[in-house]
Amino acid sequence: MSDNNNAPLLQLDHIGKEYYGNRVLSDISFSIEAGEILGLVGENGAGKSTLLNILFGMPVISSTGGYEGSLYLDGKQVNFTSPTQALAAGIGMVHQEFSLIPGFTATENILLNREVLNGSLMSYVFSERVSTLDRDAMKARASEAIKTLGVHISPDMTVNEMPVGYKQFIEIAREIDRKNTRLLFLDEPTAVLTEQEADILLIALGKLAKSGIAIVFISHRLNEVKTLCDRILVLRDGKLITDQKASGLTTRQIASLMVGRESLRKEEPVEIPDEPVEEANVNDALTTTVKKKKKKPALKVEHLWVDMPGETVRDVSFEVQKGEIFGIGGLAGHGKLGIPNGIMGLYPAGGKVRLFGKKLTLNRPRAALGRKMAFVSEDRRGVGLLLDEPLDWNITFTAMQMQGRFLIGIPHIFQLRNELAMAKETRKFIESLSIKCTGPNQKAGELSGGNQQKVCLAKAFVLRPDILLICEPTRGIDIGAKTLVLDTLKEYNKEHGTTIIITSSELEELRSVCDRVAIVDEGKIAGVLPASSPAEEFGMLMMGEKLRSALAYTE
Amino acid sequence: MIRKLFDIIANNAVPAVFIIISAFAIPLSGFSASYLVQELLTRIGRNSFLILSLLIPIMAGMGLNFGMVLGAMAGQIGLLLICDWGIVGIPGMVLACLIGTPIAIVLGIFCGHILNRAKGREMVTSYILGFFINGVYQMVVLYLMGWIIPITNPNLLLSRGYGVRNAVSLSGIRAVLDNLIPTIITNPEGAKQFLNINGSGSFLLLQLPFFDGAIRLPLATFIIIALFCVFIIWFRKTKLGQDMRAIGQSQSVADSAGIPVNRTRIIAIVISTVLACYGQIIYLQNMGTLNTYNSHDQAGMFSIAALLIGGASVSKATITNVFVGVVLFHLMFIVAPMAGKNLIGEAQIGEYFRVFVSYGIIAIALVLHAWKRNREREAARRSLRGNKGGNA
Amino acid sequence: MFVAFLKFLMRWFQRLVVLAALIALGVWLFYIGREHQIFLDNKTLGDFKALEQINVRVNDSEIAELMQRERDVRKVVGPEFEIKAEVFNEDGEIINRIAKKIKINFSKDIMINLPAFAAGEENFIVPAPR
Amino acid sequence: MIKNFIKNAGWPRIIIALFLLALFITAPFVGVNVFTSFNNTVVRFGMNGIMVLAMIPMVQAGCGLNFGLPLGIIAGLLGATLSIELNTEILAKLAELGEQYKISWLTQEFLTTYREPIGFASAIIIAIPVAAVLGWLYGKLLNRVKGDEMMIATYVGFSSVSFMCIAWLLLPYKHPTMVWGYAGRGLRTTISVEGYWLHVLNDWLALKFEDTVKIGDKVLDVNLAIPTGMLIFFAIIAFIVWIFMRTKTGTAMTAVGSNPEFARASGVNVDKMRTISVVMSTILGAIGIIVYEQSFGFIQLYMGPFYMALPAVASILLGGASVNKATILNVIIGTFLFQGILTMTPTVFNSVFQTDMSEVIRLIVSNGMILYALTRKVRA
Repeated sequence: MSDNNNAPLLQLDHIGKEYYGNRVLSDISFSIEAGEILGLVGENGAGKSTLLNILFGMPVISSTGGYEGSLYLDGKQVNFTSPTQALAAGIGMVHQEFSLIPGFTATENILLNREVLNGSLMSYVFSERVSTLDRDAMKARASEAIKTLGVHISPDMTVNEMPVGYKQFIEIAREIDRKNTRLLFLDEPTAVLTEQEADILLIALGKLAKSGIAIVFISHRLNEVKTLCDRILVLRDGKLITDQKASGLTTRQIASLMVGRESLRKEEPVEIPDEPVEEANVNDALTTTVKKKKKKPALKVEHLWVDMPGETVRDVSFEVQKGEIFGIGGLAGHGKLGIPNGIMGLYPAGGKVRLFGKKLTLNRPRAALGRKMAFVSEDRRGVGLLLDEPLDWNITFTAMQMQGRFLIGIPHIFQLRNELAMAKETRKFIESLSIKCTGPNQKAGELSGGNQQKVCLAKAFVLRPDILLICEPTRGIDIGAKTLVLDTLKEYNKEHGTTIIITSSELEELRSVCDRVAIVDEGKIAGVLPASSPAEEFGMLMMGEKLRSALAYTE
Repeated sequence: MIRKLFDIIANNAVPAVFIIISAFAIPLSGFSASYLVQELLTRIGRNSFLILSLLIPIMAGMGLNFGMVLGAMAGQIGLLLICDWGIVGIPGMVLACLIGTPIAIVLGIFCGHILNRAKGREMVTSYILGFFINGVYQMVVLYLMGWIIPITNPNLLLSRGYGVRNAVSLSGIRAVLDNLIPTIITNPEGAKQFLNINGSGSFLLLQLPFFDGAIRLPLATFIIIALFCVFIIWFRKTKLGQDMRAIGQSQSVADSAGIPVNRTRIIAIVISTVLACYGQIIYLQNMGTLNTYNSHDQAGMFSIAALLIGGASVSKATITNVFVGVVLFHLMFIVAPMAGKNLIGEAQIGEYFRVFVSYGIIAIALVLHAWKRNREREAARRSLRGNKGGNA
Repeated sequence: MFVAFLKFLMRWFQRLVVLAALIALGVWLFYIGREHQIFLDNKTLGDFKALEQINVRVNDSEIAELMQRERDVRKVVGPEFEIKAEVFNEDGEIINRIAKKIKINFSKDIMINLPAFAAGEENFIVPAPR
Repeated sequence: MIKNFIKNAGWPRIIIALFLLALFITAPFVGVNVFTSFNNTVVRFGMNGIMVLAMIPMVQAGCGLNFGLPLGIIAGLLGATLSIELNTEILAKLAELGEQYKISWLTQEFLTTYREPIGFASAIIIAIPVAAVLGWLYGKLLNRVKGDEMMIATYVGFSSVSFMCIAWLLLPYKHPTMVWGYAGRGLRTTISVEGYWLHVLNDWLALKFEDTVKIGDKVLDVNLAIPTGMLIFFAIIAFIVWIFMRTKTGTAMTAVGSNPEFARASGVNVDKMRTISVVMSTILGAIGIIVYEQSFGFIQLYMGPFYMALPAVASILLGGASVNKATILNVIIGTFLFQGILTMTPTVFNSVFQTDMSEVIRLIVSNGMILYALTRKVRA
């Protein structure tokens, strides 16, 4: 009906999405013209990846009930149910994780499953798959695609011999080579590049856009977004906050739009703590900072590095005071999760960690647990729980193995587990944390996410720790459980004086619970701020901007 | 640099050890060179095809196809039927292949589906699958043949009237392929003698000046094997071969690139099973007798052991590995019992030794593979830290 | 859409052709590769009296010398074979020479009644003994 | 409800159980003596139970099905052959000890009366340390090849059996009942344990009935011998395993199998637990084969232990275990079902079809069961 020539390349009309009753996207509308570069920014969990999944037709979406609203390509409504359809329609995507075959050459990777074939009789009888590859033509095409990007990579180089930056270029070259690609999504393409490489990439993207390809550029490096993009969209909590020309925004403004609650205060009854509490927290934070010189810190970390895949910690130093609730925030993939995992000895780590002044042996979970530290992992199903075992096992196992509790018999010679005591302790926690279950004998795998998280907390509380490290306490659980978990932590801290270190992607959550919050950027601490600092400053830290005021607290 | 050297040694350790063992065992056995060469040529012709059938699943990252015995069984059913019908010579062999092919394809598809359900443990699953299908095969051959499947030749049937005998003579197709182009290799002197005795005409004589004695070369079989090698080289260059290599290295990447992973894996197994079927037919035409209930069992184990001895691993195997393997493995096979007898006075020791070596080598290859894979996984994780790491 | 369907149909048609060709090949192999036992029987059959001696050669096989009431067997491969016979009288003189090509097609083993064969009768093929 | 049951038990298991049930129902109608068959099933249960039990520790610790059981069996065979070889020496040594330390009950008379149980016990006592050492090495190996345990276990089993083939020929055994008569050395392929410890467990407290029962117009001879001793021995070993799985170490082992990452994060040494499980499994395999031999009557050397792992693996799976979870109940049910099929199929099929299809059925049932377990998703 509509005039196709005037229709935008891609138009989103009131797109929304719910996962199991959790609203992650609502009412997103915008459009992209050919040759335009659009910057898409937002915190983790703002809904970026869900949006991409919808546009790219990922099966996750259709298997969880589809999405609301409609998509138009060239003015025609489309609904992709598989990535193949999106690809066929000319939408290309470069993911954050490399999707390259290590033993293949650049050429083979660029033309993966789109190889140039020699025709033959065999292919006529059977299928195209029995035609031989035309290696020369493939190489020519690959070289051309690489040349478009303005870099020099030999098409015969195998991927596992390439530096990381090259791999990113190969990924992009693959999308460019697709002749029908008109719209290209780039998810954090510069995260793994050096500054020089990033500059080359930005120039290449600019050239691509001139040739008529529309680009959606997702990055947390706001400077790049600002220099490259024509327009900037900011997503927050599943809503489109702003859609305006890049030239009219400063990076500081973008940062505050991303994280800032200030502008939203009127419609936000949920998690903003009452002013007085915040006030008190500030005071606490200040007094602890003042007292720092006199008291020995509960935990002192110096030059810590951790090899945690996807969450590499490069060089981190900080101190946590006794009785404090300390938050660690930052974007996903920058190493905030690596810190507690490394301290607990779950991943290879190095550097110095002192616990109440005494050195802690790294790389041995037993050592960390033996020093009365407890850990709640972010990977509940992978590390946190025995899904196939009953609740009482889950809750008491660590205490049994580490502290010899819930056992009867002669220590070190013959000890049986005391199932009665285990069940009793478990019942206590089921009651106090109101875990919804049929009893201590229910399998942990059968509980909902929120209740599983409570089990994980119970497991840590049973150990009666001096220091409690918690990763992503509210990830993947519903709002009611969220509040309960956070309140439990606060209470526990108050009652037992336990030092708590919380690592979370949700900055608001950290600010509402913690005394001080450290922000991690690219494996290093960007700064430590009292929880009461303006959200905007945290945002700037996350985006890799150095703040003078924050540095003061870091030392 | 030293690491690289170490890698080269480590990668070729298995063949090297076997060359050393053979170097000691050959003189001990006291066999003549021409005898050994004759035996080796026969065995290369007999076994290479079977071993070559293992290459394609390895390319597709499915490990050693212990399920190749399925193909061997299909081939044996073809052979049993042509035996009953009395089809002889080359037409008999081709017909056996023709009958075996659909059976092998069906079994291959079944095997492929099962393996797709057991990703990550393809080898142990295909191994058990071999046993399972062996049960079905025995049911067919021992109870259904002569009862539901008509078998009339009394030489094939057990005296009770149904079920196939344990040993079936394949006199109709014995060595028909090997002798299709009768070829003798000898020195000029021997050639003269030979011509005097046999007259000229029916034999192709290859003369090698320094050669001692006269040996028969199964030329036609070698030509078939050469054709097969060309097929594999060609196959590697096709789109299908490329897809398999991609899947072999990373299933998830191949999948996201739109390559039909499961289907391609099934195709790999089907090709392997069908080729194993042909391989078994070639093997048995050379042997001349079919051990109805044992031949296929040994086919799998010996082929895999030979391939590994040739320096292949669970994830990488080349045509060279096949031929190096078949030579080294069978050299040991021929020599070991005699060497054992001459050394300790007990031929049985040599027999057991070669069985031990076959199993041991598979065990070691599997261990090395798993070990290497776990180490690589660790190294990959470490490399993520990049060079910015601050462990200084 | 229609073109795609046609292509699909075409492909299946081709596959059917290939399949049919393979089956035909199988039948042909069965035809040319089958081994038959030819029983040679020098016995009285009806009006045809057993011969004193008859020497028979089937294809290139060894000559079978059959006295009265003797029987021998030769193997041949393929659907057709040539049979040459020399009939002797009591004095050992050749009284008759016959050469004939015989087709057996798909049947397995046959028996040739030599007296009938020598007499030039058509019905010399009798069922093979079990 | 029923749907759930089927889902939990799995089709193959139900089909096999129904098949066995059908066999038991048909048996009387085709003239098979059900009592004898049942008795045989019980005897075979006792013979094989401990070897099936050997699967539990490794499955629970996440090392998968122990296809390497032949390694434990070899330790058992060493124990058995050494106990016969050294029989007189052991008895003499015991008598000497009795005199030296004035142990009143350890008299010549006691030794003569209990010659067979002592032989049996010494076989087990010799086998255990051998099994422990082999198991420890085997465990260390399996820790390096996590993820590929089952295939490697299979070939470790095979190569150790074929290695021992050479060893049986070369080891300096002298005892005339065990070595080849003509050569004077090299062990025989089968060695009778008669006169040493044949049926020591079977006959201990055995319940024997002899009677005739009339069913309809048929008269059946009931000739039962329940091997109580062997069943008690199995029960004791099973109890020990059961108790062990309830100790601190056993609990840790189960956790390692259930989720190694969890166990590690709880301060458990994962590799150590796995090694312990492998050692236990190997020791149980060694004891299992000795119990098997005392009932079977022969020690089978050379290629004898080659395929012994498969029936044990199939049994425990048949009993409802999965690749990473197994209980004592799985062992009992599975062994009973599996051995029931093995005893019933030949007799019933022989009577109905006049042919013995048991070998084929055994192949299909056992391997089908393993295949089924392998193709099921282990963890989400």
